Amino acid sequence: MTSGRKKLDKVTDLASVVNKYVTDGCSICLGGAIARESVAVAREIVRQQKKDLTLMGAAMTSAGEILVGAGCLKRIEIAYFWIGVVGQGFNFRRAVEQGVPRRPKVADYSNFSASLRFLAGSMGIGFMPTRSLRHSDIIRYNPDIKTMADPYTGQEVALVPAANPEVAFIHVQRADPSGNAVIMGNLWNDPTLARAARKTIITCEEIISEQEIRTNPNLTAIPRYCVEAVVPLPFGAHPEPVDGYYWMDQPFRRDFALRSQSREGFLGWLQEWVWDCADHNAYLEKLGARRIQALAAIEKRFRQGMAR
Amino acid sequence: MTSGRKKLDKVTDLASVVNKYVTDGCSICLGGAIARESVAVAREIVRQQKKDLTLMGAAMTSAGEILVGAGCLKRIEIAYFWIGVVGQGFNFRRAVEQGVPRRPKVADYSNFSASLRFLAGSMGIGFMPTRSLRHSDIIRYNPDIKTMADPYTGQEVALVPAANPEVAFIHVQRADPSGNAVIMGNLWNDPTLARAARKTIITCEEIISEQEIRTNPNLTAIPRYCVEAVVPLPFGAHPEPVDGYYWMDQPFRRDFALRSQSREGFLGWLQEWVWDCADHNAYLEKLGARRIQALAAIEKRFRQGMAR
Amino acid sequence: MKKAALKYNAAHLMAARAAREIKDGETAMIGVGLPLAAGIIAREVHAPSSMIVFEGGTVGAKSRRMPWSISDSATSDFALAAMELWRMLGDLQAGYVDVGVVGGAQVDRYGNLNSTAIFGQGSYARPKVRMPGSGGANDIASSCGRTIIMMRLGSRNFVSGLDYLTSPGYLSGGDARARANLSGGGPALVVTDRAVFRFDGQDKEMYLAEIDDPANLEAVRKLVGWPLRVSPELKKMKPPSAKEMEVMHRLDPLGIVLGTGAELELEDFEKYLGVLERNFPDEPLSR
Amino acid sequence: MKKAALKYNAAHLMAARAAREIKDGETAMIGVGLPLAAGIIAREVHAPSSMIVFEGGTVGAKSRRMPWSISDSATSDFALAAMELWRMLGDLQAGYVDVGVVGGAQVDRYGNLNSTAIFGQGSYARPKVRMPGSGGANDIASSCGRTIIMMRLGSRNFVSGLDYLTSPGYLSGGDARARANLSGGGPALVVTDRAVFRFDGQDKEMYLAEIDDPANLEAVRKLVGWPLRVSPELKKMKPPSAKEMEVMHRLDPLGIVLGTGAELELEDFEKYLGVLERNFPDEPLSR
Repeated sequence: MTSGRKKLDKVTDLASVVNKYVTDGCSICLGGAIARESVAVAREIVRQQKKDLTLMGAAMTSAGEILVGAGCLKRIEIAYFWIGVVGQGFNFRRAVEQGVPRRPKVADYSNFSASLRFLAGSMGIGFMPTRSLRHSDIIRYNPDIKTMADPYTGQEVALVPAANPEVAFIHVQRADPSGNAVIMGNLWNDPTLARAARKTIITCEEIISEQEIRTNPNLTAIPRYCVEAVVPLPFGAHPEPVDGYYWMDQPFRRDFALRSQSREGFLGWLQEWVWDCADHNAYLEKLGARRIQALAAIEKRFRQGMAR
Repeated sequence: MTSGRKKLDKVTDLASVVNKYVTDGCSICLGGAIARESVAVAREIVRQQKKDLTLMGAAMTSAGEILVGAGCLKRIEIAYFWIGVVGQGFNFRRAVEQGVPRRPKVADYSNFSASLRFLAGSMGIGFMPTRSLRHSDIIRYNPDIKTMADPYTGQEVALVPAANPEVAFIHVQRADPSGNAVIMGNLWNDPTLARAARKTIITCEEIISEQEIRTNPNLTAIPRYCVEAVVPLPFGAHPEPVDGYYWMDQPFRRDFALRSQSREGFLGWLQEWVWDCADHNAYLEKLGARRIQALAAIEKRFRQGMAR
Repeated sequence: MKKAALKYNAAHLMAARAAREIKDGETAMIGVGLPLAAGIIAREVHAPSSMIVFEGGTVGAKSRRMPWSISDSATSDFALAAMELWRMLGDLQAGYVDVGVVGGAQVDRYGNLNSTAIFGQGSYARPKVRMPGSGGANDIASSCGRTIIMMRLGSRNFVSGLDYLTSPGYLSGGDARARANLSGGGPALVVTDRAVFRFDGQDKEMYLAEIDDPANLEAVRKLVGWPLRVSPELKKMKPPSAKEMEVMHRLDPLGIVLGTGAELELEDFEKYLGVLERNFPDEPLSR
Repeated sequence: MKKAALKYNAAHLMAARAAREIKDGETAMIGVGLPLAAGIIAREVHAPSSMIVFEGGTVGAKSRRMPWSISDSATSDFALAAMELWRMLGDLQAGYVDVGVVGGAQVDRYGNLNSTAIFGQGSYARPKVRMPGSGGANDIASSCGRTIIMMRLGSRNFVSGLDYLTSPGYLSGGDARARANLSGGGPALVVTDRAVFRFDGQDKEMYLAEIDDPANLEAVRKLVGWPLRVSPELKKMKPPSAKEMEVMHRLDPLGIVLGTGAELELEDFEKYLGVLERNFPDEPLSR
């Protein structure tokens, strides 16, 4: 934990944080999954050609598919990896089944046990017990899962090791410049991830003032002392949704799923939406203002009457 | 967990829930400490002359002093027991030092490790590891604390057993009739206590509608499926404060502390504020409308500009 | 089918059948797709105070749109609570969730499930087909009060041996699960598009309890990869009621989940928007 | 004291001295009373971007009133965040808290503390004096980046052996703490009303580093229950500055914490209200 945590103004940009904090061979985790999934971050990691990363998490959809398809991942420690509804995780399948473009080592967990790894990591302890996992092949094929007798009851429990990834990217609705972050709706394990990672980067739809944060401290999901940098990144989860901000772009997801059925199709998609877009702004321009505004408008319409 | 959890209207009254759920010899925990401390519940437990209770918690002030002074407690598993600022925990001292009116067995923990017991209990596992406790006499005198080598790092950690008290009383600002509860400001471990207890009773300053709960799901600290009953109990924490609702009554606390310096003084206080008050309403009447309104007004003045 | 109005497909049949297993007042942990349809039908038709919770951590949403995942905005629309994933699954492990729905690509005679990998000639590390993995399925199967297994009855998915056991059912049968320190009760039944299976009270082996048409008995036997026991009181699966069908049509206007085929409209963004707007019901569905 | 305006008591001296140990940008976990006064002075005088967190789970409050406990409403007034106690202390164990303040009724030469019980002729189960217990002190002493010990220098509280070790300092000295798998660094110094002590870099024994008046050296030696080492560069404790005194007067108008004696006004409810209202500052103090 460096002095970055101690600054009051941590605002910077996406290319800089990916360049600075994601090093070849490091471990990362991405906040959200469907809700607030860090898809723009995944595209930037690909754009900067980061290599040999270990991805830790519970579930991942678009962001994971982009990273595994682009060959950035050496290892995946996760419970669920797929696109869902509009199609399968074809890049994940190709990587694991055929080693194309490379075969990452996969360590399977369940959603709960994968989450407990971050809970342990967030508290600076080495492991956490659970009643899940024991009676399955998850434990058989994952040597990092151990068992022990609960010393109080004598009953067997499984243990999972703490996860402390080197970097976490967490996309939120709102944050102040020092990193106090508000998450609306689906939280996933993000308050816990923010604490478990060695460096936590907040990307956000909007920067708000510290004053606004102070009006309701119970809404702050992540306090500034765990945060290294803050990046304004509107529509940073597209085509996934952000509760209260924009709805899923299913046609975009479906196009991704259809094209990624073949390796060539996915490479074409990658050319079009990653390599040919210099940055996130270029990506949004390509999507078009009409499209992103419509996704925001439909979300607002469905959420009318809820706190914002 | 009985069908009480499954009802949609769980609203009842204080005397009924204490009568129904607190049985002689059972284990209880009380939410809050200073903030939202369940002081009215403690008075009612005394009024109904419940005996041989085990009190589990992290910290306790007025509510604990009343219970221990009235002789209701057989065992105390806690990290901190005192009045603070205006005086010592004279009833606690008399009980432990002199056995007056009886000597409860005390199991000491630290705030963190006491909290982890409820976290374990809330998740249905038997224990939780911590780096605290090992290098102290807390572990020496508390046989329920064990140690083990972390199987991943080899380093020694302490283990604390899960706490699953038979009843939890949690005083909150707002709840709907099915038990969805909003806590503002200081949370203590109350969302965790609510899950760890076999039966959880919510007492609240105000009943609000389910509709209002739905406007911001991120503010719900306790979901209805852990709640057995809901009791409207305005000023249920007096003389302790409730964030956003009323401020501490320091003169009342000081009077309590001064009088409880002697056993006779405390018994006089008990007569005046417990035995001579038929119920919580009688207690509030004795306090007087002027006093409770002033405590509410001063709190609102200090919180002007915050969400309510 | 007595009336032409009650035209239904396999998805409708499964969702409606599973829905009837959810009781009033229950808290149900449910994934998206058919299980969610089942949960919503239960709430709207016969179990008004049942409540759906999602692994993503939201409780009792009341949305005007169909969730397409366990964590999209529709799962938090007017929800009663939103918590972290570990907390929700901790609540599951602690026993607060009465019923859950799980599935998989393979099931064995004791209700154990595989949603991780089909090995084929390969192995776990290099499988023929890699699937998404457990997600919350192992946790739900381990800790939920009881589970409903939902899956199509295909030619190779009711198997005598799983390639990979992702989610525990009754393990090796008999009292194996009872001895296993799992807080959940295990699978109550298996709902498929052609039949419903239950588990013997003693040895916990799956048996045929309901069938779409008794004439199909031999066909069903052939699909199952072990000698199938049949209940002496074999029943006919009850088709979806008009009320159940009405709820399904209302909740999935795009037909994405229930396969009524609005796929074309997903191709084009403007058509997608149009469908969302046309199907914006005035009254929110309760979840 | 150069000016009459700078009249201060022992509490003021301790709070101001401890404050100077808190650095800009640091996150400080602080109890109420003198430690809190120290934290607020730091923030207002020399460390504007330091931030106070309370065990109760609130972060960076900005209140117009003085908190009287670690969890009253003043600790959440305009706070930046509010979380559960276990989470806040989990953050502590994970290393997010740079500095903490602890105290006790007894301290030994290695900075180990007792805030649980004075045994006298009795025992842990039947002590002469039972105190509140650890609260968060054991956790802060175990895991905080470094700690500041604050306590009065009395005739019997700097002892050669503790009755009960509540909160670990350097344990038995030397590398005992380094070998103990404690994430926190241990005590940096001990601030009392008459002197400041630090710890030897090698054997970790406490030594006298600052004193209120060098003429009191023998008196201080007599109060300490072991042969006290004295720094060859013994300094004089710096009294509170005008700015520090101004902050203290502003934050504790009732004198409850700093002992300037408004006790009488607490007796009567109307007077209590009056004092609160009179001392309601227009500008909130930053925490």
